[in-house]
Amino acid sequence: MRALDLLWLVPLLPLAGSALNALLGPRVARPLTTAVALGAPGLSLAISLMAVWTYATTVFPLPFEQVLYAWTTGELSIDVAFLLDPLSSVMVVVVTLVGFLIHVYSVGYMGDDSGYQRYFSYLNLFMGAMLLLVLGNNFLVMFVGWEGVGLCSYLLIGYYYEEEFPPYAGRKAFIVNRIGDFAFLVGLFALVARFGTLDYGEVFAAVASDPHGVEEPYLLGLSFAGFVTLCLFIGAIGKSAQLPLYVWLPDAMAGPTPVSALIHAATMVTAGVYMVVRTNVLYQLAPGTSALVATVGAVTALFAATIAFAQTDIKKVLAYSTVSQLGYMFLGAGVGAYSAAIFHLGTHAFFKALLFLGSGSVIHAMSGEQDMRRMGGLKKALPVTFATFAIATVAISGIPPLAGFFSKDQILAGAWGEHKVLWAIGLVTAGLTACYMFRALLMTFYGRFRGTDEVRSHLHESPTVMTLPLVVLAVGSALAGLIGIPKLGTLDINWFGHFLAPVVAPVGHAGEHGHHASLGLELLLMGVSVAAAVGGIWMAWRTYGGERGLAGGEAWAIRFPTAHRILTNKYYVDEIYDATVIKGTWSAARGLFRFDAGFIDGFLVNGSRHVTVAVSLLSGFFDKYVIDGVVNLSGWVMRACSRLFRSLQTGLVSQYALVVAVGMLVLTGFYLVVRLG
Amino acid sequence: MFDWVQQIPILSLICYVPLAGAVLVMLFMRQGQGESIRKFATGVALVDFLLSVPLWFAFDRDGELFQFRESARWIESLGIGYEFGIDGIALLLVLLTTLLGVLAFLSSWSAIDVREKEYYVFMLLLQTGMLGVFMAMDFFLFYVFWEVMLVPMYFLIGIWGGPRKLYAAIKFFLYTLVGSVLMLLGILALYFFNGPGLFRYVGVGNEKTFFIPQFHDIAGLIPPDLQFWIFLAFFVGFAIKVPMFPFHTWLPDAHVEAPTAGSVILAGVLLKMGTYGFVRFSLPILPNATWRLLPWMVLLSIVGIVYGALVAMAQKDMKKLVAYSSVSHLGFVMLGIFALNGPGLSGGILQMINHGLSTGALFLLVGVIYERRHTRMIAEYGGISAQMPSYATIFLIITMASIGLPTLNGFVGEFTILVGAFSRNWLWALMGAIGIVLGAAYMLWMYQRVFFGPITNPENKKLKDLNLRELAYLLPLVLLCFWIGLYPRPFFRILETPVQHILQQVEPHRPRSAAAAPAATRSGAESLTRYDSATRSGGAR
Amino acid sequence: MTVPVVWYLLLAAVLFTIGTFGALTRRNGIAIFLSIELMLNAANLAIVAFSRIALESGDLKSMLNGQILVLFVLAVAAAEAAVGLALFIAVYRDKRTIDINRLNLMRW
Amino acid sequence: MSLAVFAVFASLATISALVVVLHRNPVYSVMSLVVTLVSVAALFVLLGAPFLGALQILVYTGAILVLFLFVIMLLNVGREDTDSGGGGQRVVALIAAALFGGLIALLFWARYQGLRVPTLTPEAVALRPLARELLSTYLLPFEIVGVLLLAAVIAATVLAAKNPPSGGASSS
Repeated sequence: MRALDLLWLVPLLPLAGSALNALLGPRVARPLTTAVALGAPGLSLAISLMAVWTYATTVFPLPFEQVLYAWTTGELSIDVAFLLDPLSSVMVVVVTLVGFLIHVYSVGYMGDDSGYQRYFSYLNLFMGAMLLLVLGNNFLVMFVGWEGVGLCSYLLIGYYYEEEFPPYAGRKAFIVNRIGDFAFLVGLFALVARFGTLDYGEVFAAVASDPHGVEEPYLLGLSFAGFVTLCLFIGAIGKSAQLPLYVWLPDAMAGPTPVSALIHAATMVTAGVYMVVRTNVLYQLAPGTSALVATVGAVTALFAATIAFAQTDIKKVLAYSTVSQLGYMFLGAGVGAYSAAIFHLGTHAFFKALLFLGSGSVIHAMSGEQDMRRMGGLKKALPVTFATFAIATVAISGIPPLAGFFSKDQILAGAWGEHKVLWAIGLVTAGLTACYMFRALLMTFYGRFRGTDEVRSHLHESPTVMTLPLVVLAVGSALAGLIGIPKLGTLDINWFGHFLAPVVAPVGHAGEHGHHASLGLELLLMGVSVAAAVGGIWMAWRTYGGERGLAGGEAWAIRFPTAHRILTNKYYVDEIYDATVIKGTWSAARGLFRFDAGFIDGFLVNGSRHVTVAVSLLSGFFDKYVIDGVVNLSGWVMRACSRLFRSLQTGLVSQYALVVAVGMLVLTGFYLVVRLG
Repeated sequence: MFDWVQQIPILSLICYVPLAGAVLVMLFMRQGQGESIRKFATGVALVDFLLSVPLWFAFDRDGELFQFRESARWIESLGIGYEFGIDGIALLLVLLTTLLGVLAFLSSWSAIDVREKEYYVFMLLLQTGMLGVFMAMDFFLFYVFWEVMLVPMYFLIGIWGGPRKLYAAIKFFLYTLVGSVLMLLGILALYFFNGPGLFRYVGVGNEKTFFIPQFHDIAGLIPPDLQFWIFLAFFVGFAIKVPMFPFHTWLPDAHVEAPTAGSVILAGVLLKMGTYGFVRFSLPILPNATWRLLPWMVLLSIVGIVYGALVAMAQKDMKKLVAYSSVSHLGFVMLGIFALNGPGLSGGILQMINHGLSTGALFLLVGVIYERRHTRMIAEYGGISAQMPSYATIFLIITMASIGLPTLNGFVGEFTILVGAFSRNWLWALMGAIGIVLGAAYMLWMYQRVFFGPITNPENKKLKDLNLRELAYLLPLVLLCFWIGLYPRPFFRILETPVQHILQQVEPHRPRSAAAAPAATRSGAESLTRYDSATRSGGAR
Repeated sequence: MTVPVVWYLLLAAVLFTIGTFGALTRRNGIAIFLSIELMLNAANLAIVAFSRIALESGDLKSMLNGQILVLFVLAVAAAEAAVGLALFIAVYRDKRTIDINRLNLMRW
Repeated sequence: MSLAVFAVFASLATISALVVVLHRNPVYSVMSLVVTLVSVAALFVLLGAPFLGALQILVYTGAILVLFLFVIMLLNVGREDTDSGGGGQRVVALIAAALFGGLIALLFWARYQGLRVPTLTPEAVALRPLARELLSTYLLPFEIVGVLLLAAVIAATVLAAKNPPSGGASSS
């Protein structure tokens, strides 16, 4: 039996593990829970590695499809099926590997929590959903995973449900995501309406066979490709926390830290990037949307990077950094550097997960404290954490030869080819990233300890079960970049790019875009970006390095008070949403309810009563009958009828009887007239 | 294995077992024997459900439209016959009715403590009435069951309801009565048109009959303006039952005041009679008027979706919130039905079942804490997740089913409905999909306020988690939600023949101008029609 | 000198009219019942008269049919009286009145 | 001779019927209804249905009206205070009833005026054919009426019992 044939087990095992843990409940012993919780993703990691190995070592690999069963029947025929191609191979390895490590880490991190089993049940569920997302062979399975990870995100952000804020943050995440999903769905409808299928292979084949067909005007002045990609991209904006739907991600840090690492840094939030790259056939034919993707990505990258400067919560810094890096990936996808975007996705998964887990280790040691202003000098107390965190920081800053450098550089190279402004924004962001990341590193690990003595006495390095994943991830952060060294002149060892090439092959006339910079320019761009990073690090050192502590930062705040206030308040975006969208929806809801109770029910239905009362007051004489008799809709009819009829509904049996008698009379009279007359 | 089902009058059996049970309870049980009455009545419902299960297996998916036919002479002078038979649509609804019946009975064990005997008698009568509506193939018989069902429901609300029960009961009764009287007029108009004719319309001249397939056959002969008026008469009757905006205001009152089981049946089955009426009568018999009034129907559906969701958001009472969410969900059903294509219709019909399952479950769930705390105000709760973990889990699953999370049933319905709607007119799908976002907002907001956060009310510290009986009536619904969500194919399969039948009735009367989606540009419209033709031929697959 | 049959019929009509009037105007439930009995009796009278006519135009059997019908009406009237009066007793126990104008729970 | 008998009983029936519906005191109403029913019974005899006449007296006056009397005494309901529905109701009722009666009378008159029937032969009045018919052709309805009476007895007992064994439907 080939490992590929076990592909369906990859998403299914974590789902089963989740169900098993949920059913076993908190009654069973912890080790059993742990065994299930680690066993399921562990097995699925093993299977996926074997499957991907089998796949990647095949000489001419064709995408491997595995149909589980038919989901629907008849006109809308959709299968539940999985697909292993280069793109999903990359994703599945990243997800299972990082996911498994974070599961291991969680065993230590969540060891004392009373909801241990619930936590792992959710986390396994997330793994399953995420794997469905990346392994599905059609848009529907992707959407199932897409919503599934949203649900897990909701559950895990709100994990500490006994507090006020986490459930709120969870709901916010879910609903903001739903806005994106709404557009995603509309995109799917458009695809079904045109092609009658959601299967990637069939859809892309249909598009590729008739590239001009999808470029003709379709709806809202957009071409078909433009419309669909726009819809899908709005979905990606929601899931991947881009402007303007990024607001949920910083709040999502209310969840446990490993969750932030897994879901809100390494995997789920990158689903949007995956989706854009997956549908690159359509994006290539929709230059407008692609430009939008690049612009949104670039602006988000810069925007979030600036906010990260003013954050003092270590997790918030990382959260905004994630938003910013996701913007980077979209920038790459938007300029057509699809494999670079996926490459950055992979490397980012390593170093950002590492950063989050490191911060979790710090928070663990600091007895739950997350404010960097109360940290400092933790280097000695937490040597392993410090070392790994530092590697990740260097990696994200884009210092060669660590992972971040290669992936970021490929994106920047792509941006250079597309538009110089995008490249400039990317470059500035790269500098800012290095700066604020080193700010965090310095504030946390260097200088003097600024917390209470109480906390100081408890400082300790985390247990092995937590540091081990840190080390593995650090190795990954350091070396992962080497599989995708960009093509330099004739030296072409970009194994990653070649692997992905079949998926991101140019379609139709879009193929002409291929721009390959000369070796000199390539080296120059690399140099500039490294320089920007070094500059950023130098700025951070100047401000926070050595024994300066917080003073450096405060000095900046005093020099630019307005900028500081705006950044601290994150450009007031949350406030603006509150005042417009949320307030608006709310007043609509309340208003409509009032309309419902007041107008439809009150005025139209019960109002008939009031109308009749008013009329009866006018006519005076019929007061008694009207008030007694006519309350609701019947009153309406009655008012139109004669005086006799109005008094029908008095509840007086004898009057009813009278009506019967009169009716009898009329019938008899009618009969007489007919028979005798 | 299930051949024996074809040999016996299974439908009559299913329909009248509850009636027989009611008579037995009435004759042989005394008021004081609450325990044995409720066990017996639940047993009757269970037997009924078990009897109906073989239908699912014995039904021939590729066979006749109507199966398990039973035919007997009744009032021959008026052309009224005793005609029973079910197609795929009715089959699903019959199964839903018998299943929800058992669960509703189970849930009543502890909820009802006064006048138990009458309660169970009425509940059993209600079962018979509802089953009859879905099985009847004779218009007159249909109308009889339609009215029969009203009476027990009226009493269930009026006697075992909440504080404003009388108001709610009378409102419910009058509303539905107005609707059914108009519906009767519509039926009679069809009856006379099939016979000698009425007013200035010269009839077809057939023998007098109330046999429903007969009317399907003459659909093309009915003059358009007559169709228009009959459609309006039917519309009022069915729209009140659905309920469509703006005929919905009886629903929140009835739901809030009704006892739990009453709400379950009301939401789960009674509302479906309206939508069932549309797919069984309005569409196939009056195709011309259907096309003519299509934009208005869709407009009302979409308004219902958005309006119901927004109003639900403003509710403080859990039951009222669920009631308004029903308005929104039924709007989806109507949108799907009036998309008038394969995915829309089958999605709409499936969504009827889905709504029955998930909203039924929601009412059962609200009933569970109502029994413990005697309040349904959201503000009274908060943080009860810690006290009632299994309850919170099941509630979460049902909430997710209701807001259309994939792998659960609600998604399947909404997705196919919107696919259908998009093929007809992309703007419809866009507007309808707004309901999905709003649905998540109000349901999750309620969930958060009830289950999350610190426990503020000390009363909630004493709450007990679900007991075995409660699990027993909730778990089947959860499992079904998953089944439909994960593997809806059998359901779509069984709906294929009836949906094709409706489309065959409707399609030939489609006006040329409505063929293209109005707002789509040329190529878009072309592609949509292209898919439409694929749709029609796709039925043969 | 035999009585013309139509006179019986006319008398039946008169009695029925009186009964109807009573049923419509009385408030006492029992009095209404009495009026209804009166109406039933008027109807009986008419039926017997018709059966007499039937004898002349048909056979003995037609006449007997009419009489048997009256017999059944008598039985039904008895049953009705029993149940109706029992209802009034039950209602009276609850409301302390059988004035039908005060029994207006069904009033809208 | 029969004309005279008819005249006497017809007027008696009419007058007592008027008393039945007009008298405020229900006891008087019942008593005059007795008179009406006896008069009608006499008319039955005159019409050649002596068995029905006898039955009328036995069942109606003997059983049903006594039941009425019992109930009236039991409930001790007195005179009515006012007329129901005011004068308007009364007038409309009178007009309706009179019109109705008049219409029926008109119908009868138009159809059967002048129809005279000869004196009855003994075999037409005989009881045996009636009994045979009742217990052969009408056996099933006859039995059903019996069951109906039984049901009425049970229903009456249940309804009127102080603490109904099968629930308080009647005593909410």
